Amino acid sequence: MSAGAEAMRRGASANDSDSEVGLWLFLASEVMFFGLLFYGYAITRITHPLAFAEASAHTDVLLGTINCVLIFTSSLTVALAARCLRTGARRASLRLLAATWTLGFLFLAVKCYEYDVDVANHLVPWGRFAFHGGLAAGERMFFFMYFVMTGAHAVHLIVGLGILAAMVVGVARGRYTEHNSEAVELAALYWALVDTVWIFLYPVLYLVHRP
Amino acid sequence: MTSTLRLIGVWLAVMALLGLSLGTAYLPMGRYNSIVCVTLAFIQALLVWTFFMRLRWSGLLVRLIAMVGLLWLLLLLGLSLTDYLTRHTIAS
Amino acid sequence: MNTAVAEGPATPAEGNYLTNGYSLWSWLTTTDHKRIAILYGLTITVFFFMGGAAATLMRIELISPTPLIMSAETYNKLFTAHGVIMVWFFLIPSIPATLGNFLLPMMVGAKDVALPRVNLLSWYVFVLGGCFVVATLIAGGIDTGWTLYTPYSTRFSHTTVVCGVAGVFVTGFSSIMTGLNFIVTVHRLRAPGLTWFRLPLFVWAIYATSIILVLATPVLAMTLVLLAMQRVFGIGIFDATLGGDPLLFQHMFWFYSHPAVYIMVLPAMGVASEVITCFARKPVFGYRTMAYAIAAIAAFGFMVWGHHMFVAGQSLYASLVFSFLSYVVAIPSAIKVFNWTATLYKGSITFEAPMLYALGFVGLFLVGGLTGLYLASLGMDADLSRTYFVVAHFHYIMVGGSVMAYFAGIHFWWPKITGRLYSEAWARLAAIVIFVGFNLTFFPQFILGIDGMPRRYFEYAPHFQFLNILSSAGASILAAGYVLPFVYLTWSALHGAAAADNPWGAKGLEWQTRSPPPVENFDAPPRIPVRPYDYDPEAAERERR
Amino acid sequence: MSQATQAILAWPAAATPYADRVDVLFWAMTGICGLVTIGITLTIAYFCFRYRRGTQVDRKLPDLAAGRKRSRRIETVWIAVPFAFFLVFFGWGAKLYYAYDDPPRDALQIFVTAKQWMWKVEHSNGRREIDELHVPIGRPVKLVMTSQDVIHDFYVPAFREKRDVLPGRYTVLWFDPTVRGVFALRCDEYCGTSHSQMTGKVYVMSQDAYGRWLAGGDEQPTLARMGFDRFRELGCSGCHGPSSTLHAPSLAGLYGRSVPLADGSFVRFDDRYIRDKILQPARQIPAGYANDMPSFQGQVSEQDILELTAYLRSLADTSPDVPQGNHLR
Repeated sequence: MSAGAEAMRRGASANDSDSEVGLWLFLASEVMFFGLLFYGYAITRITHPLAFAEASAHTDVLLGTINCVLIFTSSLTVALAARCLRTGARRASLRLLAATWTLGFLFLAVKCYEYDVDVANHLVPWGRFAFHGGLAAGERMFFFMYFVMTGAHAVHLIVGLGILAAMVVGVARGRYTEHNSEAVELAALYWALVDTVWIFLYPVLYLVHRP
Repeated sequence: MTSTLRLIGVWLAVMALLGLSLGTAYLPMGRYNSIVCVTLAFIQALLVWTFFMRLRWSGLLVRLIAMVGLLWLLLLLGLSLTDYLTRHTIAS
Repeated sequence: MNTAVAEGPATPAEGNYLTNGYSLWSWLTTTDHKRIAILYGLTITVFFFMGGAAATLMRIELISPTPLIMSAETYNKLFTAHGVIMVWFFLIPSIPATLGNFLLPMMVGAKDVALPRVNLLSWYVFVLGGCFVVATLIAGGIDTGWTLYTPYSTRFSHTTVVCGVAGVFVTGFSSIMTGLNFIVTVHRLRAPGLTWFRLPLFVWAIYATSIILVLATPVLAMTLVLLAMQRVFGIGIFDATLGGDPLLFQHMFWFYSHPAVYIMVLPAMGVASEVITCFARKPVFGYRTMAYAIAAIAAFGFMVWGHHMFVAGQSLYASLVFSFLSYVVAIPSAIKVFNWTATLYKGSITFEAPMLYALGFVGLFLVGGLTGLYLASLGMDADLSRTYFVVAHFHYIMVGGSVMAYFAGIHFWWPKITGRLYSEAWARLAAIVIFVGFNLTFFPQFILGIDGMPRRYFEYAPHFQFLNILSSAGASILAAGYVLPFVYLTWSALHGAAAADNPWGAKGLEWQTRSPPPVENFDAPPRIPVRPYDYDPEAAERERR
Repeated sequence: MSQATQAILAWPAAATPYADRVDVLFWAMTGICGLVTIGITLTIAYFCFRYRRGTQVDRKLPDLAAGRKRSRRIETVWIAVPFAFFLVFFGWGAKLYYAYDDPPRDALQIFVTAKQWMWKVEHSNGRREIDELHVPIGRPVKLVMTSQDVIHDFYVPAFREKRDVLPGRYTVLWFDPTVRGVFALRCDEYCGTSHSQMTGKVYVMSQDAYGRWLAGGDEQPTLARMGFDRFRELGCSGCHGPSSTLHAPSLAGLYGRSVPLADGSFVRFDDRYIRDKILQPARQIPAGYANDMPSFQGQVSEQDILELTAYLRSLADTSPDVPQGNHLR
């Protein structure tokens, strides 16, 4: 932003830069984006409660939980990374960013493995499908939503990994410093949103019916 | 580094809630299972947004923007439910 | 760029945004909001004439109740192309992305939008989306109607639905970027002293529109993803034979597409407010109420989507709720019409072309709004929905409303944008031709609808022919009316006389700078008025004498 | 000229009492909206004329505070008055819609199956017709409609009502014809290439003529009779038949009753429920029964479901002990 525009700026708290406000608006639109999927899920589940419960029991709760741990931890490390960079601890920030990237990558690896298991168990609703009983239609739709929702999440995660990699390089080369930490802060916000989506995906996909 | 410790504390809380949510999922509570799980997820998300995403330190504008997406979703779901929850009540 | 250098260093008092580089490259890499506005303007003009050509062919076909110049397949593809192009590639970007882009930063006293590079990116994304649509047309077009209802679009259409849907999906991101940019700009870049209630209503309108763009567009994007998945994989949550619900698609689609109507009409209301006050030389009547009305329309506009589904199999209770809310959203629209009328009272009115367009807008919007009351009424809607009555109604809002206002705005700010004057006589003539042609085209369609002619009919019962011919005749006048501005404005851009900085004596911040504006909009910080629209009709009369 | 008047007066005759009520609302709205349109247009024209630049008229604006106060008062009026009118329109329209949505119990039931691009109509005695619908005058008729492919819409302008015809679901349209004649039927939801040719005729005839018409035509087994055959062919009778040893409910006498469900709620044993049970049996399990019915999704056509439903409806007044099928001809 040019100095002139800087001078014209007024109003909102000085903490939030233009880009930060812009990013939050983007996050709001992301909330609507994923929200629509949750909405489709909710309406379909209301009409097929038993099928959703039955199908959800076939998801791999262990892998899902491992992924929760991975991604929840990664949003801690990314928040810490942004904090460290702000306070000038560049080296710590770099390590934390790398750790975040690794955790994200592991999440993706686990997810890929889980997809592989799902395919082996014929849980993919197109093609040969594992369920044939009276609930098959609803179960098919559950797994359809399961793949669409986790798939959309994975796409966001992959984008996030790209952004984080750019941040790692930027911090390592000294492009982002305590005086110029905004990009890293925005990346951290985006990553935390990807984490938030998983927070909601986990109970609605893995924990519908476990007793 | 109290704020670092605070972030780690928040992380511990989120993990604890994860454990809780996984644990309660195995209790036979009928339809309350889902209500509990989703409520816990909301608390986790609130923690993440408040501390990791620094909403606690943000201005009013950013907080408003953060809330508006959720509000609009409630609008979408709420008004749709007027259809889905009453569609078959009139005898056909 | 080189040309500019060859002319010697332009001093700030001489150069403007148009002389800041003449090469194509300097335009394609610009982050200047004014140049991006012009890029958008040119692009949507192309789409406008594409959509218009489709409409013209349809109107020719409908002269006869039996096939005349095309097959039913072609006709279905034409009305789909017309809808998709006009809605997503003309009306939605029309006022926000051209006039909004050009004027919003100037109206808030800023040098540019908050995120200039995102602004440029949004245009490229828009063009990319347009490419998909053009590719779809080349591949033969799609025949689903712009509403893309399942299961027709997922299982029964034999056309390239996925490609067309991809175009709309991609364009959505351009809308989101534009909206996001405007919101940040209004919040962060207002000049010191320019408080919310000193902003022009145009800024209020664009701001409200932007909120809708940011919150509704992602819903459409994801809905289209689900639609495409279902089409490609053959399963999904909209397929009734697989236990899904086709009405769920309609809920999702209209949750975006009804607010989209307000994306089209709110900016039009903003333009009308600017133009009417300027040529009545009187402050807008009830400024605050007008601003609140804009906000109310944007908010309530999200709660009425179900009125598209009264006969679609939605439950009685949902219909009751949506019908009631539809009447609620009509209140702020009614207020706006009354306030525009009251603004004229005790004014010092002149009738330059922008004013003629703006008055045309008020009249046509009034008819469009009032016929909306019929469709919001449950009992009436069970008769009239999906007939030509609906077609006429939404054309009165979108074409009579949005397009008239877009033209009003283009004419009003043309001297500012290009620094040149257009032919006033031709412009007034065009305004009158468009108004007459429009009414002749669409008023008969109300009667057709009441008589029971369904929309999207390629062939129709013979007794509908008279009104269809009338409508087609009107359409030919309307088409001529749309070609006129294209011609004289092009001529003006190339050969028009130089315009003064403020030819209308208007009060907005954008009129305080030069025409065309310098690269950073203002040579000196603009003077912030104590209240917006500080016009005085008595003083205007004295000046004249 | 004659063609012009004819075109403008092509307003279809109102053939039901409901249609007359819609017309009253229409004219009321048109009257009020017309007055508003004329009023505002004239006001704008008058202001534009009187206050055009150069006329010698009073243009003095009130000072800011007074002006604001006055404009607020005026605005309150033009918020309140339209809102009152809107409430009336809403209530009036809602009342009509309630009637449109609520068919009388004693209505004559006729089945409509829509497909690209035709209307297939089936009367309760098995008589079928295509793109035509014969109904008796003076008796409410209830159409139970479903689609085999895309969404269609059954629209009779003379009845002033329409309803979408959906795949995978029944929707209902009812009317009470009081005028004898032939009325246009049109599909009013875009359904593909020949959408505009998916039209037909509704014949409203005297009760006697209808009775003769119904009895005429080729001798065809009734829907219920065919449903009984279907009931055996598909193996339904294996579990639901009286001699079955499996723990499945007998379906005799159930139609129209309310059935207790395993989750404690109740559901009406009607067309929709029968359809759901055939296609998605695991939903809404009746109290006291296991979830062991297989789904017939993909094995039954809409026609089969119609026939099965007709059969079960014919059992409405039988007791569970009567040998099934005997009450049919």
